[in-house]
Amino acid sequence: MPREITYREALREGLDEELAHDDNVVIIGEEVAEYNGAYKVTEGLWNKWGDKRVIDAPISEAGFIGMGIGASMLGVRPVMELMFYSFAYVAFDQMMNNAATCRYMSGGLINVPIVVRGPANGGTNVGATHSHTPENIFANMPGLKVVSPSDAHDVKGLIKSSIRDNDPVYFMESTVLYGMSGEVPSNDELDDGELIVPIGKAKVKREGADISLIAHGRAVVTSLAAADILADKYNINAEVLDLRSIRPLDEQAIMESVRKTHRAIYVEENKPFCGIGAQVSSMIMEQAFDDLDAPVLRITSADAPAFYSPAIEKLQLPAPEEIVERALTIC
Amino acid sequence: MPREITYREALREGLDEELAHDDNVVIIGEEVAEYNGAYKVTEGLWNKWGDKRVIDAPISEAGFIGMGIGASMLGVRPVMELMFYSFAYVAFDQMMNNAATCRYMSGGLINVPIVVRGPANGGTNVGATHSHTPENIFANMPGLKVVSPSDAHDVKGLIKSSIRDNDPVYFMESTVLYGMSGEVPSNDELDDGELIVPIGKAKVKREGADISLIAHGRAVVTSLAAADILADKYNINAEVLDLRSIRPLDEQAIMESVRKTHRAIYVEENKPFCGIGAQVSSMIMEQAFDDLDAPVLRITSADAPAFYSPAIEKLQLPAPEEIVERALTIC
Amino acid sequence: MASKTPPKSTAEYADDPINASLSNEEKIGLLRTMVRIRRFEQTSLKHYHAGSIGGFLHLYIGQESVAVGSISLLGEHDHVITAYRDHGHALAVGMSMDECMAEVFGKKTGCSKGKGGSMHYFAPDKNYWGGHGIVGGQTPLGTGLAFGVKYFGQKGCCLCYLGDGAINQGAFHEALNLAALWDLPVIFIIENNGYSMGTSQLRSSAHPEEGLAARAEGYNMDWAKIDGVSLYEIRAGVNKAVERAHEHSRPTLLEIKTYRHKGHSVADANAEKYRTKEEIREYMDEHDPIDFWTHTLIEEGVITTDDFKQINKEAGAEADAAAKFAIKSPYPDESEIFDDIYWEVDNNTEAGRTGRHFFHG
Amino acid sequence: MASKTPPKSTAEYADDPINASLSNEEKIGLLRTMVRIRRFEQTSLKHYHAGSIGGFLHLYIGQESVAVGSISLLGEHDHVITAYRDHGHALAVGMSMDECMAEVFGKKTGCSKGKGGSMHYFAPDKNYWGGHGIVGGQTPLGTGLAFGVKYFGQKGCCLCYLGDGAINQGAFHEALNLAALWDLPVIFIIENNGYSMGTSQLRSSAHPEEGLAARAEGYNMDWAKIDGVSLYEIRAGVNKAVERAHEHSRPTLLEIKTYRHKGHSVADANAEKYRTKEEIREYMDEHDPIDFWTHTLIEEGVITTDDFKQINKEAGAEADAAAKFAIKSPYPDESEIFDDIYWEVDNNTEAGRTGRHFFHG
Ligand SMILES: Cc1ncc(C[n+]2csc(CCOP(=O)(O)OP(=O)(O)O)c2C)c(N)n1
Ligand SMILES: Cc1ncc(C[n+]2csc(CCOP(=O)(O)OP(=O)(O)O)c2C)c(N)n1
Ligand SMILES: [Mg+2]
Ligand SMILES: [Mg+2]
Repeated sequence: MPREITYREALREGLDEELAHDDNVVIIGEEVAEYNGAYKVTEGLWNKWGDKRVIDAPISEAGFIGMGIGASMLGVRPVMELMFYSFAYVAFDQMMNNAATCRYMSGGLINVPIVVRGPANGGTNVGATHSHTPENIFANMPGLKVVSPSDAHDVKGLIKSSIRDNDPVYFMESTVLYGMSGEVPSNDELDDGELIVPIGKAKVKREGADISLIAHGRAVVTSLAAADILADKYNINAEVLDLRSIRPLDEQAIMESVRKTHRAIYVEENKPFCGIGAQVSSMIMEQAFDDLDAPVLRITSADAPAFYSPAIEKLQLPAPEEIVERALTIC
Repeated sequence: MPREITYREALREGLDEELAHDDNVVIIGEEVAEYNGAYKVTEGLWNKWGDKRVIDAPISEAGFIGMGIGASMLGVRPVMELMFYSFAYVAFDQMMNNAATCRYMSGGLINVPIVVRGPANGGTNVGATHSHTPENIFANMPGLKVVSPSDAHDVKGLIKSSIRDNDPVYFMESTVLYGMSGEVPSNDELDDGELIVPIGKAKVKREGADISLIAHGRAVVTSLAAADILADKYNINAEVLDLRSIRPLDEQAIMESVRKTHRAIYVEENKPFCGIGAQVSSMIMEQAFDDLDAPVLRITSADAPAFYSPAIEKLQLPAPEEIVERALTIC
Repeated sequence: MASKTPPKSTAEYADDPINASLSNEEKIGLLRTMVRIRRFEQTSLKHYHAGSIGGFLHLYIGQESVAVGSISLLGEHDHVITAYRDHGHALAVGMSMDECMAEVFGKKTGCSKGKGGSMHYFAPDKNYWGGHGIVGGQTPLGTGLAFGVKYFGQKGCCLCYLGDGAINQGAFHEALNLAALWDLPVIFIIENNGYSMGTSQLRSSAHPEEGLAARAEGYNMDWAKIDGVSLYEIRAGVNKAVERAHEHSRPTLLEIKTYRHKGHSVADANAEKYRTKEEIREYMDEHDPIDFWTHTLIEEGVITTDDFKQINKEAGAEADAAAKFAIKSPYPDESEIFDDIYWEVDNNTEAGRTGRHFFHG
Repeated sequence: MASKTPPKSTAEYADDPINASLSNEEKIGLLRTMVRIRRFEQTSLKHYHAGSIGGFLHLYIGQESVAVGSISLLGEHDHVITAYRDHGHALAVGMSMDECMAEVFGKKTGCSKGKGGSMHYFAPDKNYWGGHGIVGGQTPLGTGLAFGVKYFGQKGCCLCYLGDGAINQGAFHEALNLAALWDLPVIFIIENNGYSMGTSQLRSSAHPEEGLAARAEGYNMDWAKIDGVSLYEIRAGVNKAVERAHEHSRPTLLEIKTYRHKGHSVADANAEKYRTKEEIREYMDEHDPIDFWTHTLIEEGVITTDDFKQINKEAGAEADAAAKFAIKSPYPDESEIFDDIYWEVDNNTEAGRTGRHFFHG
């Protein structure tokens, strides 16, 4: 019987396994140790691994992430938790300059094997400053990798690859997904004895021939729900492609899907202006122009700061119905 | 005879006129006062306006820009200089959260009439950390305006509108343009007695019917040079559209041009992933799909951090020849 | 040289002119405001547990004296800004329970039209500039409010509150230097409740024995440490700083020792893990600022126990009425999503009509 | 309580064991390194003026004693990181003039293959971690290097240099707290040359009378103020901090008073406007660290005037040869633009081959 665990548990398993796998892996962040994590991702890890490997930090994101970058240059492998990814904005210079450019500026003498992870999502009534989704912003910078897993299986496999990756990986989760369960094989079921998902490979979550719904993060879940409606009500067979990793990007998977379906919608919880959908849709146009039977559409969060009121905030995010409605305009 | 002055002088004139126009306008930044500005934009202003109106700041961008945001809520109209726009990254939280979201989170009780200006460009051999072009990053955030003038006329007219605007305006210049001269009417030649360029209006810098080169900032100059080559050597008549303002965006002007030419290239010095060109090209596809005879192409900086070596860095930026070459593939 | 205010006895604080001049009505008014804050929060907590409120809810219970004591000193050109634990300051500046309660319920009638929530109360008409969620992020803003006051030539200041955990944000340090360098009339008040979430203050900040405010020495800034249990002590201490700001346009860094009875936020399930039950009990029983002030006023003969009960009852009724108001208020309309983003758009100016401002769908 | 090292006389510093144990060769070696730095920079300046070098060029002339004195104390597990005024530290850790000169010329043979330029020299094999252009941005990195040293259980430390203007960046403050809180063996060295660009230190920083390093008190961190003219004083002062780091894993904040003879960068046309000619002259004539050390060694009978001339001549010849090397070196190839961005791509690993990494054209 396949094992089902939550996204949170899967992530924790991945962290725990990497703490075991490499003595240089250290988890640092606010409340990650004694408090067991603001969102309980690191629960039990401090108890198990102790003060050296799991460290509570003061509220100094620029300081401790910069510190992690420096330590990573020497061979420590820090996995930094941002309680909310929104707080990256106070550490932005460290994350955009020191993590991304030192390798280049040193002509390749340095590398920065750091992971900065945490939830990057809106939809939880915490207001505009706590609901940023900076995938597009960090992916803009060459030297950085941006990963955004949508289910329990991938979050485990990808956190492990990210920690082993020798470049900086910004790993964006979702508090809304933390509680969702999914199939995650236990290690003894696996040939390699562990679950690794490579960075840079998308996954077809549902096969279809009529339209491609391409998405990342929680928008994948929303897209799957939309695909169900499209199939049930409209007999439209949507393919759902989960990018999983934003940079590097699985361009091939995108083009294969679009060449099959001739129609695509990019769905994301990012804000629209220069979002991931803009990048992907412009790539599709350039590379598959003649395969397209309709313009690539984009569905994003409303182009407004996050509304506190739960009644309204949920309307700001992509919903299955909206996807269905837009899909019908091009199918 | 039309008056020709440099971009730098035009900008300074605009600042000087606004200091005269409104007692609440204050210029704050590193070396803007006694030193006359690192790039001499503010030369003479401290002498003329004194300590209260033109203020040298310590190297504390988060502190002084945040301070400016707070002061602007009370009615001061701060015009902050970033010596390089790259340094916005140490003030990023202030600029993305406090400037952009306080109005929303207060239900409209607050507004933040601040201007943050400075050069946002590469191409001057100062390395990766000093060559960021964050137009796309700031324009991603609703609540912010992003302006990027390409000539002396517009830099004057736009800085004046920006200072009078009651929302935060991030005004991105180019050190490479500072020394370029252009026609700027003197006030007595003007009906209104002053030069105002509205934010949100693009300008056709060259009319053409065969292809639209759409650009902002210094890439406009590059595009104009490319248009000359296209006309002289290939008898292709390119239209060059200068967006001038990124957000708000003159969508109408873009679509008008594309509906006329049926072909477009977006040219920018931004990095490619989720750059302005991605946004504009995806908009063109959505709104003018059937008018397009070819995919919208994008020309950007190389997708790498800025190379120090002058010999190589210039190859990282869009050049007229590259534009011509790509244009020929779709004309 | 930076100066430090030496501590005094409670009686001495009571004799401080700023306290000695208080009328009985004013003293009762201070009590009433503290009690109203507490009842407001207890009521919001009840509705949070009942599921009518989402997001974060950071309660101020136990810290009421800090906002009430310090804000009671302010006049026309004095301003207030704080972090996300902002209900107390909001009621202390005179915001109504109705608008505050409706806001946590996410209603259209909320002070921020349901857009800000618990962490983001604002009332610029009452010189109250929020309510800010990014730790330390409000400290440059407070410095800017002080800059504005000075720029306009007003005799005023800004009280800028932050937590003990917030002192380790870089922006705060930059703000301290700017305030001291430029003689800005800002008073930074560290509300030291001993913890930033689950992290005790000792585990987050290296600091001199004299305490957190002593970091001001590094900026040649005046500072003082204040015990937050007594309104007299708070008023006497903060008033010195206000006078310094008004008369000399100089900043001050204050540390006010206080305690939060509840968890970091209502979602903090660990509130009794990182702190012992005994510690919490002791603060509730021995150092509660409302009890302390009530007893002071009873001892002074200003009120009786019955008066207190009456005040408490009225505050409870007011909070219940506010909850009713919130419950029956409508949610915002979907159409409001794109309001309050750009001033120019909202005011339908030419600038607001030029170019495309929004890019959704 | 944070401790402050009290100042001593020059003779006392010479007698400090760390100085008393210096051999004549070592003393001459220190002189040679300082002179080599100066000649290197004078030569680069000449070529900048001739138009062969672009971008920024921040000269260290006048400050050589700081890097040379402090770095002379380091061993196997000690690390160095600094800001953009980084040529002196680079030569002091043992980088060659050739690779450094080629780098400012933007050549393929430069230490950073022409990618970093003057502000970004690196030599991890010599424990030298750059060369960083964002003011204050290197201070968390230095803290991280110290974290690494401690994590790996090594007896080592990190010298992390910054300017007097850099102390007002928030990241530095955060780094100070982390270092003190977590007992990290990092030594922050403020090279106080009196100015950040055209802003005198008084106009940028509020601080206690005791000076900039006294800000350390706020973090319960040890500190000292050192006169940077004398290598003896620098070595004695920094060595105390190194010992503290090695033995107790405790950080220190040092302020070393120094002076830059030239402008902020070569592009600084105002260098003689915000500072008087007299001031500059006085520092060049009376407080030049190379003169000072030369005289010390002559007085000690370690060298003669002729020895100095010889050292100077050799350094000049080395710098000229380095310039020739740089000039005849090739520029990088265009194909190198996409190298050195991702380790995984450069090493052609499976991760480096999976997915599209670059999005240009
Ligand atoms: C920059 C940033 N980092 C982290 C957080 C998450 N966070 C919110 S409150 C808090 C604790 C703050 O403690 P303190 O400053 O002592 O204030 P208190 O909650 O005790 O009033 C943390 C870590 C945040 N909001 N902003
Ligand atoms: C964050 C940031 N702001 C501004 C600058 C521009 N800048 C470069 S050096 C400098 C002055 C720094 O002075 P100081 O720290 O005293 O160092 P010094 O140049 O004297 O060695 C400034 C303002 C920068 N590089 N980074
Ligand atoms: Mg606290
Ligand atoms: Mg300096």
